[in-house]
Amino acid sequence: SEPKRGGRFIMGCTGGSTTDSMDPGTLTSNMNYSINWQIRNSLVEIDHNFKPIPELAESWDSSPDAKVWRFKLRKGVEFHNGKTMTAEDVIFTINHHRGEKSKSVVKPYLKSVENIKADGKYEVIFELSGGSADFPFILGDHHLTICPAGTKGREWEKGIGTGGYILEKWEPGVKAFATRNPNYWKEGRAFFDEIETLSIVDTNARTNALKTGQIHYMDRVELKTASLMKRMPGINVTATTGTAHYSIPMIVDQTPYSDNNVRMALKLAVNREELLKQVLRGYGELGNDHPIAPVNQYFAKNLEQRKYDPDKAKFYMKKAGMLDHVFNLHAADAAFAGAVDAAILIKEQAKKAGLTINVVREPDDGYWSNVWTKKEWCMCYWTGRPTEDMMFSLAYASGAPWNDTHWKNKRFNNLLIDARAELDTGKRRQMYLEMQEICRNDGGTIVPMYNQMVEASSDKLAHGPIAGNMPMDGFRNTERWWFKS
Amino acid sequence: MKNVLILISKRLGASLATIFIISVIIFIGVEMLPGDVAETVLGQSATPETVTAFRTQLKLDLPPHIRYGAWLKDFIHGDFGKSLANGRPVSELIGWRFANTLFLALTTAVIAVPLAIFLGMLAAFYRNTFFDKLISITTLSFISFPEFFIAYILISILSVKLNIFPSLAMIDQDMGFTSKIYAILLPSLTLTCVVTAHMMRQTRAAIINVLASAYIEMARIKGIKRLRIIVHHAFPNSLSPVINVIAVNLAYLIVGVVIVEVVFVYPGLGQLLVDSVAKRDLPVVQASGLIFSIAYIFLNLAADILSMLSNPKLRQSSI
Amino acid sequence: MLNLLRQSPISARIGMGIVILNILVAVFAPLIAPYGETSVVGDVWETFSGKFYLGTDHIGRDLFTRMIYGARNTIALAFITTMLSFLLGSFSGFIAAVKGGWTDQALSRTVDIVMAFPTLIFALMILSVLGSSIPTLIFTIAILDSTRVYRLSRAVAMDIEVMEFVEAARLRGEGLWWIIRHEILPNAMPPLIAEFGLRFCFIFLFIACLSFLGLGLQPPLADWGGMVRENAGAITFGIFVPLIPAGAIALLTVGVNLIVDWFLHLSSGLHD
Amino acid sequence: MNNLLEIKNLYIEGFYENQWQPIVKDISLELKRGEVLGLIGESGAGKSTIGLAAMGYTRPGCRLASGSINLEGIELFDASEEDLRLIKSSKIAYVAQSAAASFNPSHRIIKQYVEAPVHHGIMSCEKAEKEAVEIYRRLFLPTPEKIGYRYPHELSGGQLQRAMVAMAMACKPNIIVFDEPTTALDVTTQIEVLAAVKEITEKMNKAALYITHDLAVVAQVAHRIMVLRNGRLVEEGETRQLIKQPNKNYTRELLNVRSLREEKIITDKMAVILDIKNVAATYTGQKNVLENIDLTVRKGRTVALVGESGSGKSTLAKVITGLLPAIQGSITFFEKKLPRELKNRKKEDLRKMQMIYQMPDTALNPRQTVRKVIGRPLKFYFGLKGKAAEDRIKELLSKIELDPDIYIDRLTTELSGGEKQRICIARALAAEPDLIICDEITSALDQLVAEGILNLLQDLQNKTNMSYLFITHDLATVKAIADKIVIMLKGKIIEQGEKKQVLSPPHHEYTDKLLASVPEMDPDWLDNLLEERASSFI
Ligand SMILES: Nc1ncnc2c1ncn2[C@@H]1O[C@H](COP(=O)(O)OP(=O)(O)OP(=O)(O)O)[C@@H](O)[C@H]1O
Ligand SMILES: Nc1ncnc2c1ncn2[C@@H]1O[C@H](COP(=O)(O)OP(=O)(O)OP(=O)(O)O)[C@@H](O)[C@H]1O
Ligand SMILES: [Mg+2]
Ligand SMILES: [Mg+2]
Repeated sequence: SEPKRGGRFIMGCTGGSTTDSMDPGTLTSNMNYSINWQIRNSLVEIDHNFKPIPELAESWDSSPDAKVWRFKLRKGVEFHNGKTMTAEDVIFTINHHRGEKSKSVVKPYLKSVENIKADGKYEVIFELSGGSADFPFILGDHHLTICPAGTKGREWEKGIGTGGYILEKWEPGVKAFATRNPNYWKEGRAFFDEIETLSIVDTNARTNALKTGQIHYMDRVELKTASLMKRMPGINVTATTGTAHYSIPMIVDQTPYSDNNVRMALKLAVNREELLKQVLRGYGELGNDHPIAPVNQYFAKNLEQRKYDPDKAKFYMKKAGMLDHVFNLHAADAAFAGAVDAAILIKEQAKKAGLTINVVREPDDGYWSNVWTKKEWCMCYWTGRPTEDMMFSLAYASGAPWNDTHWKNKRFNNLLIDARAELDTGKRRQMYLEMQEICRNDGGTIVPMYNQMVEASSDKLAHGPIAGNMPMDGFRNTERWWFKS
Repeated sequence: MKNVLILISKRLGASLATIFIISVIIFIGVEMLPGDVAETVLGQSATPETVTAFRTQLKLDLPPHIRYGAWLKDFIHGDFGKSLANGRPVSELIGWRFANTLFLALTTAVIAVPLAIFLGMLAAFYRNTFFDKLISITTLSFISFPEFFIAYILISILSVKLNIFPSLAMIDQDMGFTSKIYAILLPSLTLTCVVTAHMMRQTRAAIINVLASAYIEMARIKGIKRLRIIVHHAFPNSLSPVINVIAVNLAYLIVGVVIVEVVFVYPGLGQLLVDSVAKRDLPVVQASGLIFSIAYIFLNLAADILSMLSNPKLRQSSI
Repeated sequence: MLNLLRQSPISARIGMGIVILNILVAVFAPLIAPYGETSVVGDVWETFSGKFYLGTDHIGRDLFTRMIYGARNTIALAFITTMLSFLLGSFSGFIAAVKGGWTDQALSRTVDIVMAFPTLIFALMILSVLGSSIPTLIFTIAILDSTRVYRLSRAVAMDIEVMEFVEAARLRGEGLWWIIRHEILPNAMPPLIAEFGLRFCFIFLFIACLSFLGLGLQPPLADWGGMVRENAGAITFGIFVPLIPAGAIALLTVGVNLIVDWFLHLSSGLHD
Repeated sequence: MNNLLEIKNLYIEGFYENQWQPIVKDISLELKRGEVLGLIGESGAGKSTIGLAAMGYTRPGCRLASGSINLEGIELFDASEEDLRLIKSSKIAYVAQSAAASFNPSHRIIKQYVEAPVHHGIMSCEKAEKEAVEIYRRLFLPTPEKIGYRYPHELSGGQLQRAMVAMAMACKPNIIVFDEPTTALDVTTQIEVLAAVKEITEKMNKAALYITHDLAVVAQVAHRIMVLRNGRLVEEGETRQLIKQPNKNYTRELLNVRSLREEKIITDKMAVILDIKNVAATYTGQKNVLENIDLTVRKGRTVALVGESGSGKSTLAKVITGLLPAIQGSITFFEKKLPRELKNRKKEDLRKMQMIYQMPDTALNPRQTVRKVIGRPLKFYFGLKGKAAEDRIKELLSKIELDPDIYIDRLTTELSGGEKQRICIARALAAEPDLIICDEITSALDQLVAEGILNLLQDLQNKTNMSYLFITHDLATVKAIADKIVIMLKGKIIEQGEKKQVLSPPHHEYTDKLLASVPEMDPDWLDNLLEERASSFI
């Protein structure tokens, strides 16, 4: 149907916490990402086809080695407080995330930015330490929204941005209330009059609220009730495959994981179909031991799907002389919902290959700081990244801070650097395909499956194609969706 | 009366000491938790660099006793400090949430306490009859259901099926009193189911306990009606245990309703405390933990004083 | 004893019936259960049938089987926890009452402090730090709960302690331990047993609540509270699977309380 | 009809051991206006049950089985529940044994007084309160206008008992049932209550049932006496007649209880085993409960410690045993100074000094068997086990005149009061002590049973040359058993000496009052005493 203005859109979201702040650098949950893009814009928007399109930046280009990037800013865009957005604000924003003292979550992404400077009021130049063909994708990250220069301390809470909605009220961990920005610069976007974003942590509470019509939209439908919800009149359930995936990293500089035979055996000992059915209830796709998702641009479609093969697993294990080894698999549901179940299933599956796995339950709390990257084999979750480069550099490049397997592969690393600066798509594709294969056959991580983002909404809402880069229509449903009449 | 005053002041002193010790314990406890606010706020995205930056900014690199000292000093001056996670003043974070918690507790108490006492008296009056057994079994069942379950049942009937009440108890400051009450009726009802049973059983037990006394037999021998015996002779003498159980339940209504807050998405203090423990947001944990302890201690003190006042032997000791 | 049972009122007999049934089920779980505790045998939320007497749960495990193992896990956990809490609570309570003075003060103040801190939140804190393995679960809940037992047993022991037979034992020169074992404990038994029933129920529910918050017994072990939580989402869709474990929790609690009621009635000495 | 109350062939049953068993058997009695009928008998004889049945009331667990109860022309067996309720207070009222327990602690005395008349619609609240003051005055309660506005705990035992009598009068019933109204009181306060009873029955011309187990007391107030035993009538007769010439043995035994014991001839001074010098003690640290106590106990002798309730007798026992460390003074036992605190004393010293308590119910652990109670000191002090211990236990049981085979494996709860007290004695004897402190060991017992206990103690003393420190407030007992008497008042010893010397004038003023208050088996004793007192006022 035709987009239409009006209405109060109420969302129930997970992840809200009383300790939340509105500083884009410390945002961590669905609720806050959504609010962030209600009230602010980025330089670049990622559309539903995974393409960077202009947002506050009108256009951009780069030097041939992809080391220097010039962004032309849109003119005449006003912040909610009436101030006009200029290069100064962009530089302030980027530096807020990049500075020495920054506590921003995206600090590592911007590590390659060596310098950033204005060229006049409406142009910004980024100088990178190495070539990066996907640099615009980075600027499309959901943390990198442009804020007025000089924002500090409690001013963040006011949520001043250039976005389609103006933050009227915000109570951390409870709700946010925003009204439409009458001066919004974008055409054909932001259709609602008012938006209420509620933090509803409990899944059943969210489901009930949707059923009673107290909210119009909820994220993270409980997979076990998703099929029941589908049958409810007046409710639409959407399942989108994105880049998010589960992984089971093995630290490869520790025995016995240093032996690729062992890694191979473990990869073969996992019954992905069963995991998909049991843990995700079919809301997902099979993984192939690399982090690139089917929606990614250069996904290796033709790479052979890894299958459950206990005999072969046993063969590799024998080869490694490790048949008697007891593997400790560390797990907590903090990794992802059902991680412990998944670990137990894996233990049973591996038993058929003659492998002994001992599932070690870890506390949820502190899982990311005490278990992940510390314990030799554990359950893990990645939201994924819109580009191959971002994903690989983040967690697979040797020496990357989040390289949770300590995996080092020379060929892989060289390819990564080359592909980054390669502007020819055909060549890039070849490189990325090879990297996926290397990762699959040598890498330290088992990627058993991609999980879909399952969300539910009232059928009063209408929308275009749903983006899979992030949940909640790329966290932009408030801007892209509208009420049917 | 003098006795009561001495006792109150003694208990107050002890309470203050308890509160102080609790604050130390909370501090040490949170300090001992693995990880800190920097790591937990940053989650999976915590790299050593960002964590260090975060820490320095929050002065987490100072030794614990110095931080505790600073906190205590500020606390005594009425400054609860700022949340480490989002920099908001703790008093602001806690203020309206505590008010919400009290609001829910009071609304529930207003329904539950008279109901429980009434039912308790009735059950004592009709003790060992079918009616008594009926109330007994009903209330027992209510005690026996986990509270989240009561909540879900109430929601699925009253809210999803019949659509009488909202399933979310989201309230905010600008709401009118009646709409606030309407919004929290369902959580109140849930809590009423949970606490009434306990109080009612204790009331019944206390009254029945007293019914064995000689003065109750005397009242019967004087030809007093049974109902009057219960209300006029037995109940005043069973006040002390009843007051105590009411205090325990009120304390529960204030400090123990995390689950109801979660299910109904009610912005109360319990949720805040749980969140801040998870995030290691020490000043918030400290302050809300203390408020809970103070509420508990205060209610117990109040119960002691009230049950003393209800007992003429203690009340009149100055004459 | 048998005589006492014969005189028991019908309500207490029902209670005993329920409790005994539960215990039998718990003890003989592997013999009764048609399927394995964790094995997935059917589709999600199937209704009752000859194959699945109570239908299946949210991932297609046989609910009847889960209920049986749930009885075993939950009851055993709650029972061990209650036992531990009583051992801790009652003996420290007795010691406080009998020794008095500084011992009493120190113990009582410690208990005050622990009690002043909200139990659920305390448990959440400890369990989230140490992880909710079964031993930590048992210890945490037992320690928290023992404060309440301490209070009761101290009060009861205080009442007994002023009795002249205790004084007689002291005058004889008996030691603390003997007095507790032989003079106090036997007489404190009735109220303690009644309290045991109640506390057992509370702990039972408390574990259920912890399971609800994700800190109870960890999957795939079956426990009734966790089963309610796992399946809770179904109830708003008109699937009454979670009612079954919740009903079982309620039934057992009611059963225990019926016995406790009778016990209290017996010890109150009111015979009408 | 002449009789206010007429009971014929009354049977009452109680439910125990799973069946209904008769507890009152074939009792008939009549009561005329102005007449007082005394019911007497040992504990459990069914006195209270009969008294309550006269009002159509039975305790829970009891029921009226057969017979007839006719109250002022109304047959209570046929009356409806509502009628029965209305009869209470208005036609017949009850005065319970323990006023302290029978007043509701939460309400003022006068409120409880007016409750029945207002509730029964007999008079308005104001009028009832006015009348209450009048009756308080007649019963010699101090400040009658104000006393009603106090709470029960603010009155002394004797005052409470009189307030209870007043309350019974509130609806002006024709009959009052007095159920042991003086049993819990001191001899000195007993007089006040007895006077009140006389005032009501004689001057106000009411009929009364007076229930007691003390023949001397009932002799003062009753016109006729019925002696009961095990729910049956033993004999009935005019008071004077019955006292002069009892027909039945049982009655005779009751009468004989207070006979004075033969004087022991004191040949030579025995060695002093316990010597207390200048002892003081306090519970709170502020006020001294005991001051300047000097006392000696000699081998083979009985020292009686007498005084009213609260005078510090039990406290002294505690100080001697070390339960309450003295704050001053010395306690010498067998020429050795004892440490003040119990925990510093030697096991041997503890063994030599044993204690027996007033309430055999609380002095014995209800969860232990006789074997364990007596066996423990044997094991503890002498290490006796197995056969040796068993033999010794049996020997001790025989000593206290209980059949070992029957009693050895009984739980202490399965014993009667007298039997329990004997077990307590056996427990003390098991330690083979030299001194036994007896704290009111007979006051909770029936007279006949008490008599037995005293005789037993006497025999044991004769055989083993044991010493007793005998605490009591009952002068009759003192007269019967003591060699030496110590009289205490408010924490001090006001008089002490050989029995003869203390009992013969001149006395200390308080001793005088004490002695004068002990009822004698003479129906005119109370009248004479009251007259004497009245005249001494003028
Ligand atoms: N509620 C009851 N149920 C069963 N038996 C009872 C009950 N009350 C009393 N009895 C029994 O009835 C008998 C008479 O009791 P009652 O109280 O009349 O004795 P009493 O002569 O007043 O004794 P006391 O001097 O101890 O008051 C006793 O054997 C007692 O055990
Ligand atoms: N545990 C205690 N704490 C404080 N005061 C006490 C305590 N026990 C007794 N008293 C007080 O000490 C005084 C003497 O009491 P004690 O028990 O020695 O009297 P008694 O002569 O044995 O009286 P009775 O004949 O009633 O047994 C009383 O005023 C009493 O109130
Ligand atoms: Mg009696
Ligand atoms: Mg005494």
